[in-house]
Order: sequence, then C-alpha cells, then structure tokens
Amino acid sequence: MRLRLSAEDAAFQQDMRTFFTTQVPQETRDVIAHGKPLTRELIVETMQILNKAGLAVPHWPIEWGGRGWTTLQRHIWHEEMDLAGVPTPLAFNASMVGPVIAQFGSHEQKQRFLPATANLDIWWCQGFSEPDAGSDLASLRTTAVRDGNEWVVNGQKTWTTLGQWADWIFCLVRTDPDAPKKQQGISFLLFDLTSPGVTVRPIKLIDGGYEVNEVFFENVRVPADQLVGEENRGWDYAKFLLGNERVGVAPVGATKLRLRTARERALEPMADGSTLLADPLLAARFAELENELAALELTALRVAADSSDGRPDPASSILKLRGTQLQQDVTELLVDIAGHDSLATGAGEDSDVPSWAQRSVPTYLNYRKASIYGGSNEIQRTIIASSILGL
Amino acid sequence: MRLRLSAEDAAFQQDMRTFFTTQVPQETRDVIAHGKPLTRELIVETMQILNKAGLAVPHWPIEWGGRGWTTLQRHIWHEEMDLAGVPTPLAFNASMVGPVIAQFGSHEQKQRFLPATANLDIWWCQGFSEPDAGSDLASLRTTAVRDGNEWVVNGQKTWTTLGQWADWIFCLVRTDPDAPKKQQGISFLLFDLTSPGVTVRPIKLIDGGYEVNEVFFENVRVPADQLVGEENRGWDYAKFLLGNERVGVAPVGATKLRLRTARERALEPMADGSTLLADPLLAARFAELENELAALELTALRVAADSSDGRPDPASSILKLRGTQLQQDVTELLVDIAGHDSLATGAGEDSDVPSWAQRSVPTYLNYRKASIYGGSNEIQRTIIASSILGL
Amino acid sequence: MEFTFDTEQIALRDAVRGLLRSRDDVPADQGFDPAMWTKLAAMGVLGLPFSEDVGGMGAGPIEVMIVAQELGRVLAPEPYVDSVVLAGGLIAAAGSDEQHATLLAALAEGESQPILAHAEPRTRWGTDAYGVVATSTTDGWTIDGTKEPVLYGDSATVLLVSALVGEQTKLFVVDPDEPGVTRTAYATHDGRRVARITFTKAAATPLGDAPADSSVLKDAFAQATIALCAEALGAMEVALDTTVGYLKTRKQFGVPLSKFQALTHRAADMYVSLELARSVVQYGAMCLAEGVEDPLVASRVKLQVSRSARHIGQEAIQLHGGIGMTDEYTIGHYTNRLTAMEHSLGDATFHRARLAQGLDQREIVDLLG
Amino acid sequence: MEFTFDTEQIALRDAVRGLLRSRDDVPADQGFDPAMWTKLAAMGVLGLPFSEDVGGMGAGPIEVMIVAQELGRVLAPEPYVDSVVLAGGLIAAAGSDEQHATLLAALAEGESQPILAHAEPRTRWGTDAYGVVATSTTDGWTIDGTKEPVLYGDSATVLLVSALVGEQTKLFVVDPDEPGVTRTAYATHDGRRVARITFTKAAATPLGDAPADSSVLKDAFAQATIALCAEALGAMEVALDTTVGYLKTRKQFGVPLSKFQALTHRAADMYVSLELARSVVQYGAMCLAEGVEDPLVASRVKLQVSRSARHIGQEAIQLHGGIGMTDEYTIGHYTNRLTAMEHSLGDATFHRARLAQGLDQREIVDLLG
Repeated sequence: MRLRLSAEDAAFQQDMRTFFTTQVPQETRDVIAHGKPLTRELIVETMQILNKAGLAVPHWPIEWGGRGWTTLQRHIWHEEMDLAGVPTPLAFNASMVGPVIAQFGSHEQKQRFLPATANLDIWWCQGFSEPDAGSDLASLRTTAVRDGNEWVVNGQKTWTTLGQWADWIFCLVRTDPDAPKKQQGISFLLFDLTSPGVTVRPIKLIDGGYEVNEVFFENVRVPADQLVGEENRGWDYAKFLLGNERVGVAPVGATKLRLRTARERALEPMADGSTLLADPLLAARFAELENELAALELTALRVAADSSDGRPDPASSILKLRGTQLQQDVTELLVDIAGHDSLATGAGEDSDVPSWAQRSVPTYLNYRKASIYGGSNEIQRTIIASSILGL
Repeated sequence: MRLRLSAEDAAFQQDMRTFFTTQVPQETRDVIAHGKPLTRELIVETMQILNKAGLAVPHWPIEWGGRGWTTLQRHIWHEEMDLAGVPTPLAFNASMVGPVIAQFGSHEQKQRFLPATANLDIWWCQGFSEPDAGSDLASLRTTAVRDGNEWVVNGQKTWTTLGQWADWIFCLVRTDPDAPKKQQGISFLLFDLTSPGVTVRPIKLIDGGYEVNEVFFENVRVPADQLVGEENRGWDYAKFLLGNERVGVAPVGATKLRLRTARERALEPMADGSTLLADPLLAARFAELENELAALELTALRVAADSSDGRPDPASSILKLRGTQLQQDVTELLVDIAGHDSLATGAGEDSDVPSWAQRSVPTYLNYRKASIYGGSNEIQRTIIASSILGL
Repeated sequence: MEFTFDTEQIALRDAVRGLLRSRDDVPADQGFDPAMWTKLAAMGVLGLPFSEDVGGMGAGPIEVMIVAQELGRVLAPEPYVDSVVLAGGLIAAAGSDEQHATLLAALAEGESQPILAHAEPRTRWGTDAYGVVATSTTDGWTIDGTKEPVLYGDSATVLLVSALVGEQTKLFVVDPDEPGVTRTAYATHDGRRVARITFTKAAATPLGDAPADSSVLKDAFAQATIALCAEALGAMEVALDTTVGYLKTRKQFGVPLSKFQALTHRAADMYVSLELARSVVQYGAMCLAEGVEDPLVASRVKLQVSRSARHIGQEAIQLHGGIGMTDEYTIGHYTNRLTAMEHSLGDATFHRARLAQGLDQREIVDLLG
Repeated sequence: MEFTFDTEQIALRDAVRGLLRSRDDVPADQGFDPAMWTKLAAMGVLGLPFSEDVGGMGAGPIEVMIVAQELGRVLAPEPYVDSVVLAGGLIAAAGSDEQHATLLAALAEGESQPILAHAEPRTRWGTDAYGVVATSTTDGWTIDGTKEPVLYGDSATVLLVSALVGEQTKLFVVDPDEPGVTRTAYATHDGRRVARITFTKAAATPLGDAPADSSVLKDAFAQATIALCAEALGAMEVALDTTVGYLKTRKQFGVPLSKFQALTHRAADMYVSLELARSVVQYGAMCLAEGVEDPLVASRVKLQVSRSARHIGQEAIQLHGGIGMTDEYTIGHYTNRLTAMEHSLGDATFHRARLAQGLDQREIVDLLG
C-alpha cells in the first residue's frame, strides 16, 4: 500500500498539468471554469490540440495513437484535464466508437476511420436508445435489411447526444428479427448523417438548451463495408463499448472544480459585507461535500490503481452512481448559494447579479440528466446488487 | 376550514389534560418522561385508573364502555395521554381483541371477555406472526383441528409482544388447510396461556431487554366457544383489527415529549459551561425535527378531524411510516447529544453521566423495531403505492 | 377544527379550475397572459382578499390559498401572489385611504398591477434595503439605486419600492413610467419575466401617509409566503399525479414501470412529502385566517414545503427518466417552477435559521395550544 | 500509488483471521477474553507498531489497520485500539526511555494493559481535562477527580491520566492498584466493560521526563481514530455480507427477499457506503505510514466512516426485519458495536466541525497534491 505517486507518475502528473494549463488556451478553460456552454468549435479545436500532442486517445492501441499508459496514468490524465477546465476528448469518438473499431473493425475500417476519429475530423454520435428501448436497450426496433451490397435502415433513435453537431453515427440495428433472443440479431453499423433519409431533430431540454436529438431513418442505404465486425454480433460490441470505460466514470475533477468555484462564490462579500461561508451551516455543508468527494476520489483511485486489464468492472457502477449524486449535489449547492439571484437567469452582463448565479438553475436542471443518461442510477444499483452482491 | 378547536373540544382537551396530570400518579408518568422501562404493574394500575374513569376504551361500543367520541376527540385523548407521560391502554386489549370481540363475538363472548379486557383483568397477547409468516401473514401454518367440542392447536407463533406478561392469547389458526386461497381457512381463536401445551419463550433483544416471545402450541385444547365469529373467516377479522386504528398510529405526542426532553438535555451545561444547543448546527437539527413533527401532527389531525367512520384508511400508512421515522430520528438525536456519555450504559445512579445518556443507546436500538413491527415501513410504502396511488 | 372546504370554497376552486383550462398562448415578452388576468379580474379573484369598500370581495386567506393552489396546478404564470397577495397586501396593510381607493380598486379590476421592488443582488430575503436610497426634497421624495431581480417588474403599473431613509428601510410608491425609472426585462429560468429596475432621482410618494416602515413587509411576506406555498402545493400535486401516470403506462423490459418496487416505493415517499406539505399549507392559511400570533408560522410552512418541493421535483424527473428532461414534456416544467418557488420569499435554510433562533428561549411548538 | 496488500500483509491478515476463529466465551465481568489477548501477544500483534528495541515488531499503520479490521469483522472485544494503538501510541510518542522499556515491552508481551483515562462526563472529544487535577507535592505528583467513561478501565494495569496542571492539560501515569484509585466497572451497551475511576490524592508519575503536554493526545487520537475506523470497516463488511446472505435465503410471499427490488437497491447503496469507507480507511492508514502532515486526515476518515456506519448499521437491521432485533442473531450486535464506535474518538458532528473550521482560509482538499 502506498499513497504517494511513484516518481514516474508524479512527473507524469506534472507534465499533464503543465500541458493542460499552458497548451490549452485560457479562454477555452474559462468557459468550463465559469460553467458556460461549450461550442462545437471549442471541442474540435481542443481535441485537435490534444491529438497533436498524443493526448486525445491514449487508451487506444499504440499503432492508432495509444500510449500504453497504466490505468492510474489515464486517471491522472483525465483528472488533470478536468481540474484545468479542459474540454475532454469527445466521448463518442475517443471512448466509444474508436475502441470498438480498433478492437473489432476490419483493417480497412481502422485506416479509414481511426485517424479521423482521433482528430475529430469526423464527429460521431451514438445511435443506441430508441423511444421504447432506453434502459431496456435490447428491445430496439430499428432494422437494417440487406439489399445487394447495401443495408437499408429504417427506424428511429432518440437521446442522441450532440447529434446536431455530428457527421457520422454508430448505430445498433436489428439485422435478424427472427433471432431467438432479443439480444441476438443486432448489428453495429456506421454511416454518414448526410445520407439521404436521415433526419435529425434536436430536442429542447428543460434548461432551455439543446443536447439530445431524435434521429429518424427512412430507407437509408449504407454500404455493407460499414458494418463493424460480424453480422448479428452488435450486442457484444455494444457491451464492450459500454463497459469499456473505468476512467472518468465519476467526474471527480469536474465536480471538484465546481466545488472550488462554489467556495469562491460563498466567499464573495454580500451586499451587507458578510460572506455566506461565515454561516456555520453552509460551512458544514461544504465540509460534508468536500469529504464525500474525497472518499469518491479515493475510490476512483483504488479502481484505477488496482487494475491493468481493460475488462468492464462492476466497481464502475459505484463510481457512476456516487459520482452523479455528488455532481448533482454541487449544482444544488450553487443554486442555494445564489439564493434569489438564481431567478435572474437572463440578466446578462450588465447586471450586478453575478453570471454564475444567473446560470445556476439551468445548470442544476441540466445535471438532473446525470443520474439518468448513460445507465440510470437505478440501473447502476441493479448492476451492483446483481454483479457484485449476487442478489 | 378551522384550526381552532371548538369550544366543546377545547374543554374536552382541558378535561383530559387535567385528568391525566392529576389522576395518574406523577411517579408513573415520570417513568415515561425519563424513558425508563415500564413494569406490568404500572400498565395494569394505569389502565384500571383510566377504565374506572371511562377513559380506557372510549372507541368501543357504548354499552361496553365506549364514549361515542369523535375521532378528533379520540386523537386529543391519545395525544394528551402521551404528552402527560401516561402509559396508554394496552393495545392488545383496547385496540385489538376488544373491538374484534365487540364487533364479531357472540353475546356470551362479549359478556365474558369485554369487561375484563377493558379493565386489564385479562392481559391479552397477539398470536399472528409465525417464523415463516411475518409480513406475509397469510402463510401462517399453526393449525386448529376440531375434536368434539374442542379445537386442538399445534404450531408456533413468534414476535408475540409482551407475551411473557399475558394471560390469554388471540390467535390466528388454520382451520381449513384445503381452502383454495391461503387467506381463506383461517380462524380467530381465544385461549388461556396457562392451557397445557403452551410454552412461552421470551426472546432477548439487542437492547438487552425482553419484549417479544416465541409461543409454542403442542396439542393445546381450546373449547369451541372460544372461536370468534365464523369459522374460516379469521382473515377478515384480522384485517378489521389491523385496519381499525387511525388514532395514535403516529406517536406524535410521545415523540414530542422525547424531543422536549432532548431540548432540555441540550440546554444542560456541559463541563466547560457551554450548552450544546448553542451550536447552530444542533439548533438547526432541532428546528428541522420540530418542524417535521409539526407537519406530521397536522397530518394526523387532518386524518382525525375529517373522518367519522371507522373504516381503515390508507392515510394511516403515512402516519405509521412517517411517525416511526421521526420517532427513530429523535432517539438518534438523543444518542448524539449524549456523545461519549452514551457508552456509560450501566453506570447507574452514582455516576455523573446523566441517566438519560446512559439509556440513550438501548432506547435507540430498541426503537429500530418501530419501522419493522406492526407492518414494516416497506409494507406501508407498498400500501401507499397500491391503495392510494394505484400503482 | 376542520380541514375541509365549505360549499362556497369548493365552488370557488371549481370556477378557477375551469377558467384556467381555457388559456391562450402566453406572449413571451410578457411572461403571463393579460387576457387571463382580465378574466381572473372578472371572476373577482384579483380582489378576493380586499374589503368590499375598495372593490374587493372581502374573502380570506383560505380562499387565497384555494386560488393559488389552482394556479400552481397548471403552472399559471400570472402574478397572483406577487401582485395581489404581496403588493396588494402591502397596500391594504399600510396604504393611505386614498391609496386603498385608487390602487386596490384598480388592482381588483385588473387595470393596475402593483409589484414590490425589494430584492437586490447579493442579498438574502430579509426586510432591509441596501443600495436603494430615498431622499426627501422640497418637491417630495426621490429614489436612487437598483432593484433586481424584480419578478413581473416590467409589466408592473405601480412599483412599491423599499429604500433607505437614513438607516431605516421605508416603503414608497413609484410610477414606473415616470422619468428616472429604467426597466430592463428578461426571462427567469421558469419562463416568467423579471426586471432590473434602476432609479435615478425617480419621483416617489410614501406608501401610507408617512412612508411605511419595513416592519409591514414582515406580515406581507408571511401572507405571500403561505400563498406561494399553496401554489407550490398545487404544482406538487400535479407533478406526483403525472409521475404516477407515467409509471402506470410506460413500459420497460416488457412490463409497466409500476412493477418495479424500487420505483413505486419512491413514489410512495413522494406522496408522504406531498401530504405533509398539504398539512402545513392548510395550517398556514388557517393561522392567517384566525389571526394566530406566532410569527414563525410562515417559516414553518415554507421550510416543509421547500423540502417537499425539492424532493418531489427531483424524484419526478428521475422516475420519468430521459423524457423528464425534455421541454416538450410537462414534468420538467414543474420541477423548474418548484425550484423557483423554493428560492422565492426565503429558502429552507433561511426559514430554518429563523426557527432555530431562540430555541433556547422557547419550548417545542404545541400546535393545539 | 497502490491500494493492495503485499504478501506479508496478506499473511498477517490470514493469521489474525485464523486466530480469531478459535475464541472461548468472553467472561462477562471482564468484557474481553484474556486468553485471546495472550494469543494475540504470542502472535506478535500487540507489539506490532512498536520498535524492535522495546520488544515490538516495528511494523506500521497499514499492519495495524489490517489487524483492527480483522478484529472488527468478528466484533472482537479485546482492547486492541484502546490499549495498543491509543495508550501504547501515547507511551511510544511521549514516554521516557524507561517507560518505553518497561511499559511497551510488557504490553507487547500481553502482560500489561495500559489504558488512557481521559473522558469525563458531559464533555466532548477534545484534548482537555476539566475536573481532574494534578498537584505537585514534595513526594511527587498526585491526582484528584473522576474520569468516566473509561473503556477497559477496570482491567487496565496501567492508567495514563490527563489532568489539569494550572490551566494546562498534562499526562500522567498512575498505577490503578495504588491507594486513592477507585474503579467502578459496568457494561457498555455493546457488552464491553467501562469504568468510572475516581482519584483521591492518587500517586502519579509524569508521562515522559516532564509530564507530556496534551498536544501529544492529538497525534495519538489521530492514529487511534484511523485504527478504530478500520475496526468499523471490518464490522461493516460482515454486516453487509450477513444482510446480503439473509436477502438471498429468507423467503416472504413465496420468494426470496432478493426478488424485492426495493430491498436489493438499498443493499446496493449499503455497498457504496462500505466501499467509500474502505477507501478513506486505507487512505488514512497510508497517510500515517507516509507521514502526511495534514492534521485533518483522521477527521476525514472518521466523518465518512461514521456516516457509512450509521447507514449500514440501520439498514442492516431494517432489511433483516424482526430477526435483526434479536440478541440471538448476529446482525444487531454489529449495529450495536458500530453505534459505539461512532461515538468514540469523536462523532461525525465533531469531525465535520473540525473540517469546516478554516474553510475560508484553505482550498478544497487535493488528495494527489
């Protein structure tokens, strides 16, 4: 047992910190630090900076840009990005479709897609959920029927995050409707969103923003060489993809950054000269949250430090469950610190209401998604109960 | 809508308060106020004082000692008893077997049992739960087989509260093992615990005390005229009994008494002269609990004031669920106020550790039962979800 | 003691509920529907709490609660609590006879919309003004400073402004169309309108014959808080109903969500929260109606309602899953609005602090006396 | 950074676990098993943290954590944390060379059982003495006053006593068998023994060459707190295992309880609590081992462990239902013991207050530096 980083890892951490705080523009990092919405351009620009430095897809196979780091190093890389306010590499590219293509794709697919995916020359989105297949993903109904050298896709996906900014989609489609189990007969298909027959409809969310989309397919023709791996094995690839990530599952760095911000806000003088942090009750709430976050960070470090293989780990469910709870707790704290200033949502720059207070409720509302998307907290509890506790 | 008590009810409240605080000995009421264990003698003595004044079984039919009060009056009666620290009439007698006999018993049974039950000349206990029939009561396996003019009872009951002090038991027994549903074929039988073949074995609890018992029956012969109502209709009577109570379901008065005590404790000077209540965090916890208790009390009043019929009301489930939560919260608060003094469990009178602090953990542990017995909180949630929300 | 509505109260509830069914689109730059405001006036709802001699209905806090609850059920954006209960209540309590006659009558008729401009940035919910100052000149009073966020401040036809006179906070009446008053309006997160109002030597008249003391704010806040809590209660009722309906109809893994005990038990807990909130709201209204003199009543009500609102608002979205996050579906709007109500007129922390203060001097509350 | 045990540490864990399997009944008037104490000494466990020149093993906080965790798993009532970690730690930190040689060697061999007598009624968990006073006389020091509750105070063979010298709290060594020391022993709620110890002109010698300052208590409390938390971790592990096992086997309504999602989801939450506790305990032990200079580490550990302990202890009984309330079944004893540990060496409120203090002066903690 050893808490300290090895000399090598400590140097690695320092390198990361230096890179992220000097090579990614301050203006970009301020957007995250101040909780403002990211633009497509900023995400692309940042991922390209990272990719150029070999920091966009370190967990990929070395020949496609991977670095052969330990899980702990990847953890450090991720946390330092978060703490520095760096927009992290687009998950759809770096953590989802990239690893699937690298693992299961043909050599041609790898050459065609991986470099462009790492450099965000192609922006991918995920076509998994459907209106009647959310938590119960295997019930999906979008079909692909073979017609000569093409697949013809019909159906509808939903909750497609940032689909409005995407170039391509990786999509689960049913290719064998007669398979005995609903998990069988599903394939993993890649296609261009500008293909005829694709319609992307952004869904407005309760915070007033747009993040997710409905995507409709009407006789979309997809070349057969864009099917990844074997026909009807798509469920296995999806499971690989969903269980692939053990780093960054709990957004510790991002939540810590937000808690730091909250502390600074609570130290800003009020109109009567007092500070909110001087209230013992608020200070206690901070101390409690800080400690819960520390316990989570240590747990994430345990998971990261003690595993070198890439297999899915049910411990990820703890990180996801607890990580989103604390993420939400901190957004809630910021609303409470804002008080009635939180009503001044649209006040803008001319107002004496600080801009973080203006954004506090939309951010709070937006993060209600955290415990729903990517496997709801109910699903995580079910995984813990069954996979870990054997219940 | 009217908050104030009517002049009649206000006078009624005053009468109750006067009676309980003057006619029940101070020493008896101090036992409850100081959280000490009640004895059998105190319970009997108090119930006889109450019965003599017509205050033991006011909800019974008037000819058997009832008073024809409104539900609100019964609520007031119950709360004033609790607040005065009066041991309430034994539930097994007053709220359980008494109403069942009064409603479903033969005239002979009424004459034989009701006066003795109201006066606690017979101490009843409840024979419902079995080792494999707790929440799932209808699975009970204790049998009664007819033999001439007697029933022969075999089987085992458990969780029989205060069975070690009881004279008689009212018991659910299976009289028709071939009934198509497990709820059918059950009868409601009364018998003397001194009957040959009855063994009562007290169960030690985690607080070191004895409250519940296992009761074993081996060929216990019960005269046929001690079966209440119709054969094989026992489940209906049990449901009547369990759903009969809407007053005192949430122990508001008792919890308030305990919270008052906690406040006094938190105001007693510590060794360094400070008081714990001066800590804003503890004061906030008090204020929160006080308010939660007020909201519960108002809810109990709503249920009491707005119903005059005696039918079971799913609102009782809210009172039970929330009432036990707050009851437990206050016992927890007392342990936390006691701090390390809570370790001094057996210190006794010579110690400078106050006696309430000595008893704080056993009381806390004992009240973990509150959310389990009498329909666990999980059962209450299921009732609310199904009966009220239709889920 | 009675917790039921009488026939007239039920009729009022049904009438308001019926009226609110026929709503036009809300103009985005207004934040509420002026046509609905007029209809509410016509029904007598806007004059409900005011005495008949100033054009009101002479009804009481129970009726106000009933109306607010109905407004809350449909997330009505009309400024009932802000204009009728709070601003109207202040005028009724502290205004001069002339102000009663002019301002309240016009309010009851839907022709005037008074609004209190009190909040300032970086303050909590007390009764003090900080950066807004009133000066007595030979021509009368003038006011300087900025109020923000002022809910419905842009549509207000009359502003009641709290301002410092020396170290005291006093109340003034300002015509927002007069020179020296600049209003910048924008949207709140729940789609209503709110304004930053800057006063530069703006002409003001005292509320009352001499400017009323900030102490009148305390009672008015108490009344408005209880009405706001009634509005929140209505919203929570519908949020729970909607969630329960969703659990019954939405299928996952081939069965309705209502088969998942982990979800139904949480719905049961929401119901408990709702009923506790209902109890304290009715208690608060009855206390007002009967002149109960406990100044902490509004804090008791708001603390419980805030707890219930956060619990129900958060769980309602979670039990809906993804659909609960969408603007298209109603449930998120309920959570959004409940969040706004939580942070209006004092949040849970603010009111808990009031209740905690002095606990060493007073006994645990005894509601039945 | 590494969170795994090395081979020797695993061997230590297995050896202790094996040893603890063979337990005799605990004499009720003793509160722990002296035979087990001797066996622990023979295994070298009692001298684990002390240097080899005083008869110890020269091992570190990681090994202490491992032992404490195993003791916790079986609710071992032996005073390992109280005597070895806390009292032994104080002697090691502040004792004179002679005290090291005599007291620590005897402790390691199981022949002496030093115990700190510090708590007084109606105090919190600070480092001050209140009613116990040390007086310097021509014949040396004497002590007057009462300590209570002193865990294992009746079986202690050596008492370390905190006492006021003027306004300073200092530490002394007292032989409990000397005149002027009266011990009244009784049971704690979790079945251990605790004493009220009254000193009347009791002869005392300084801990160290001059009586050590109460500041040494701070470090010793930190070490003992982390060891106690390891003990709690072991107890929580078994409490959850037992609960999970019960859910798998116990049937209600014809199916195992594990079919009720409302229960299994709560077990999942207990697991999260357990793993958070494990993380901070290991962190705390590693901090001690590496001399990390953050004085708040023990508070971080105890706050999380207290939260987890209360959560797991309460839920464990609730998920068991009635059987969880019985003395016959083990689970209630785990909850009972966890409750005792929560209120030893500072509860959640005490440690949270330490963490909250000075938050305006320091940044949010960065564990990786």
